[in-house]
Amino acid sequence: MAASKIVESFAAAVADIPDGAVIAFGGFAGPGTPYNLTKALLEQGAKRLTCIANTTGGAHQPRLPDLGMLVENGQVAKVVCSFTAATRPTDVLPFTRYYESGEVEAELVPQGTLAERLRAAGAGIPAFYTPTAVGTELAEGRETRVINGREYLLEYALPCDVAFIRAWRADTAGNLQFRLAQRNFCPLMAMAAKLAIVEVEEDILPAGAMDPDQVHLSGLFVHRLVKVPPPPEGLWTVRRQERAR
Amino acid sequence: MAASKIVESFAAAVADIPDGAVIAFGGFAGPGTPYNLTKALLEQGAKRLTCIANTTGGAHQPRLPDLGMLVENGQVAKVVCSFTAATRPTDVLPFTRYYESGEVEAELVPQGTLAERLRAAGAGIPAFYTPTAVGTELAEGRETRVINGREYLLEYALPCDVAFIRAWRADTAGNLQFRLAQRNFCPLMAMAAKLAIVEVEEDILPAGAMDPDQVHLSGLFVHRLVKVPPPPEGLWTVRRQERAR
Amino acid sequence: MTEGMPGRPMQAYAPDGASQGTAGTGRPTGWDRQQMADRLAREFQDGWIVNLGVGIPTLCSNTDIGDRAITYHAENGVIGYGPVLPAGEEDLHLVNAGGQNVSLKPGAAIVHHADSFGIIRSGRIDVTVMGAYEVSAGGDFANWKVGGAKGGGIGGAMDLAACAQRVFIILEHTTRKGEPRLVRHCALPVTARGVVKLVATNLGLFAPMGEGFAVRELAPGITLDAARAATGAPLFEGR
Amino acid sequence: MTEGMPGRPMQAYAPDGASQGTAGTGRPTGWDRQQMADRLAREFQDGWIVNLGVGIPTLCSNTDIGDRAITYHAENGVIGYGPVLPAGEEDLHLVNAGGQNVSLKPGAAIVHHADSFGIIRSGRIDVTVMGAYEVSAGGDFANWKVGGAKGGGIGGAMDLAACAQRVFIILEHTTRKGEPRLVRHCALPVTARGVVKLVATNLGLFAPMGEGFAVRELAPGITLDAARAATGAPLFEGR
Repeated sequence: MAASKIVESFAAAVADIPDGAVIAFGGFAGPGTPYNLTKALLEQGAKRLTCIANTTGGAHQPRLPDLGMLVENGQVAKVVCSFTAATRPTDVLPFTRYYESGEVEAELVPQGTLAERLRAAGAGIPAFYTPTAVGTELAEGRETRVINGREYLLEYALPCDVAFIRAWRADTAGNLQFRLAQRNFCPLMAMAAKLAIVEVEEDILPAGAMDPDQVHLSGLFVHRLVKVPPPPEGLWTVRRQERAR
Repeated sequence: MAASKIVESFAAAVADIPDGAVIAFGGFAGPGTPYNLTKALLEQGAKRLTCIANTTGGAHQPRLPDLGMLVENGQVAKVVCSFTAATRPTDVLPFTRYYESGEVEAELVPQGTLAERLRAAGAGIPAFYTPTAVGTELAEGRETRVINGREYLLEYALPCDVAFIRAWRADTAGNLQFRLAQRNFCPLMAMAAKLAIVEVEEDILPAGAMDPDQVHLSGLFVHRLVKVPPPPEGLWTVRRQERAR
Repeated sequence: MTEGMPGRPMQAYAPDGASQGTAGTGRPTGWDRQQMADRLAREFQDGWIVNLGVGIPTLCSNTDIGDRAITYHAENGVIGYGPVLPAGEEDLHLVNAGGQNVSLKPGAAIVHHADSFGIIRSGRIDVTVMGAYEVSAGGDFANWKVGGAKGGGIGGAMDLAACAQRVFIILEHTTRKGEPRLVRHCALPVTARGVVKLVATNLGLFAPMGEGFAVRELAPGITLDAARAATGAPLFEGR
Repeated sequence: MTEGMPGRPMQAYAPDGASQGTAGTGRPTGWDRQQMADRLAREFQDGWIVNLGVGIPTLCSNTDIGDRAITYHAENGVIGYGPVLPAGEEDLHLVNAGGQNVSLKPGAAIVHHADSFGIIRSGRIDVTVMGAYEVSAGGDFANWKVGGAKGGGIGGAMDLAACAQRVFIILEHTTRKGEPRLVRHCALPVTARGVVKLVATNLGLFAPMGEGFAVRELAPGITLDAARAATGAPLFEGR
């Protein structure tokens, strides 16, 4: 029998993440964000991390554990994201100061390119061409190629050691379902990672309880599952009544 | 109001396909194969077609309308597929003779590369690198690139004018669900096509009846829906009782 | 006008819900935020797939455009969303590109981020509506990086700008200091070049024409001379 | 041995279900098709993702390997399938790579073809088991094109061969004419180079070692000399 994918605590799920790991954080504006795993990593203390995420967090109050807190905690060497600063002047990212001062490195990537680089890593595609960012500062000095009369930029796959993601439902085989906008980067990051750790909102189902046609991410990509406990221990617990369509 | 996507007959759904069109045919060993649309195209008679499919068909009896019949009917100039001959000597593909004699051109593509080239076309990626076929006859004289110490082959997107696919369920917005192994190439071909035509097994549902989380292909990619009628008019009708899991 | 934050040249990105008008100065300031969004939304054609960016553009989905069937696409993979839901009625799992809790229309579907940007890159978005700092007469625009900053905020803007069939921009006509945002050439790093088809500002509706902007419409009370005085490139009358 | 078709050098791809044995010649012919599949299946480790190709390899999923948890992956996107179902009990929507109507095990999931080959290319398949025409001592193998043919049948073989963690091959030790299939260098166009880890034939289990093949096991009644006589490259004793 293969070992169970269920892990009893967030602390146990992140305990072996080493210094220098490359970690992808799922989520887009709330849904899919692995708040509980991020909190456990803040407590675990791994350093010199490279963190991949759409944003670095911290723009909104009340603030939940985010990548910016890992930066403030001195755990991060580099961030790969599509925002090192907010687009709205009313939003100020805690991360921006660290980047502007040179304390933390950043690689700024257009959001679609970020998603596609993760997808490429998960699909065994080492590099691809994209029209995005051609003619901009981001393309300066980089390799481009004209294909059928249009100029494209060469982009490389973005593999990661670990993915932290959040899902709605899981079964013991690791199959996942995401609910609505929760899907976002989550399946792509799991596919790009050697180790995918998932915080799960609902009780974990026995294998066979999920319709194979309705699995959003095969358990083949998923290594550890942790059920989000009720509040106050569990963060951003979405109550059932809020889910009624 | 946008025009309805429901078309009353297969003949009407394929009537405007011009000579010289590039058409992708979904399906893998039965499920997802657009038998009814293929039959309509045989009757419609468009010529000089380029046909994209995993196989050219005709290996099994009883034979249903397939790409090989379009070849035999003189409608095909070129085929892009992963089999121009069968791997089992007991299976003889009708197409093989036409290819060997030079009557029809063929581009032989490894199956994963075929899927990825279609996916790339649908995702606006003009070209990508893949490890598949490096060091083989298929890579002779072609562009390769070493990335992180491994050699990869450059492959281009494979866009098409039309996709013929088969789905299990659809709603009036064109959202599709495939059942089990029916999914295969179908969503990728629709995404790669300017015009995606779908034969649908079940009665077409009103928009809103399908859970947005359980849509396998967004209606954004789907242009025409034709319900497969009961036999004998409808081909390969899968009875409900055969679907019980 | 909204109160701009000192040193932040981006009133176009001010928080949603603020309203403008004549600003109590007696001098006409033209369209308010919703009116700018309404004017662009009226250009949406039946059957279009429309992507709305953060800020004023999200107000386009409030506009009544009759029985035209518009599919709103959000970069996070939500296809077919509707109006923002009031507090207490929202579904926390469902957000648009701006993080607002929206509703879904019948026929909606969810995809992941790679498929969502596949839709964008493959040219299936008929129009994307975005905010910006600057738009040039040549159709370039800048909205990801302010002057002198080391980094910026790109989000999905570069993918959308490079690949959507049309880019529409909504912005205040000038900065808080009165400097023009419609210019001959962008001074800030561009998001994409030559892609902007229409620009709605508080002063009217304009189209980049290469050497200058065509005036498609002026907001009530705004004269051509007033618009010219506030613009950093020639304005041409008529269409 | 199975009856080969004249001019078709591919007994390894003969229809499923045929059985071998001593072939009524009195001379021991070693393992039959199921025994060859069984021998390789015994190498599958707990937790492996296993891809089975068309023909004899599909028989591996019939092998009882105790409580080891094996996930069978089919190139058409079926993850976690089980045995072939008898006529009348099959689900016509569910086929494996060989077009057989299989069952699903608890925990199964379906993906489309691009994701299925993403799984393959990203190295997540622990082993792929395929048929072949030839295997070389250097671990090359040929299974997509016969001599003199203009085209061939690749299917998923090149993707699997290039990207799976291990390639296992099942084939008859010789052609119907008695020519060796285990050779120093492949004469046919290769599917991939240097990837084969284990080869099961009717005569035994062999591992490509560069200059020749290591004999891991001989089928009952097969002597080393007999195996050597049927092999086109040196055979080394022991592991």
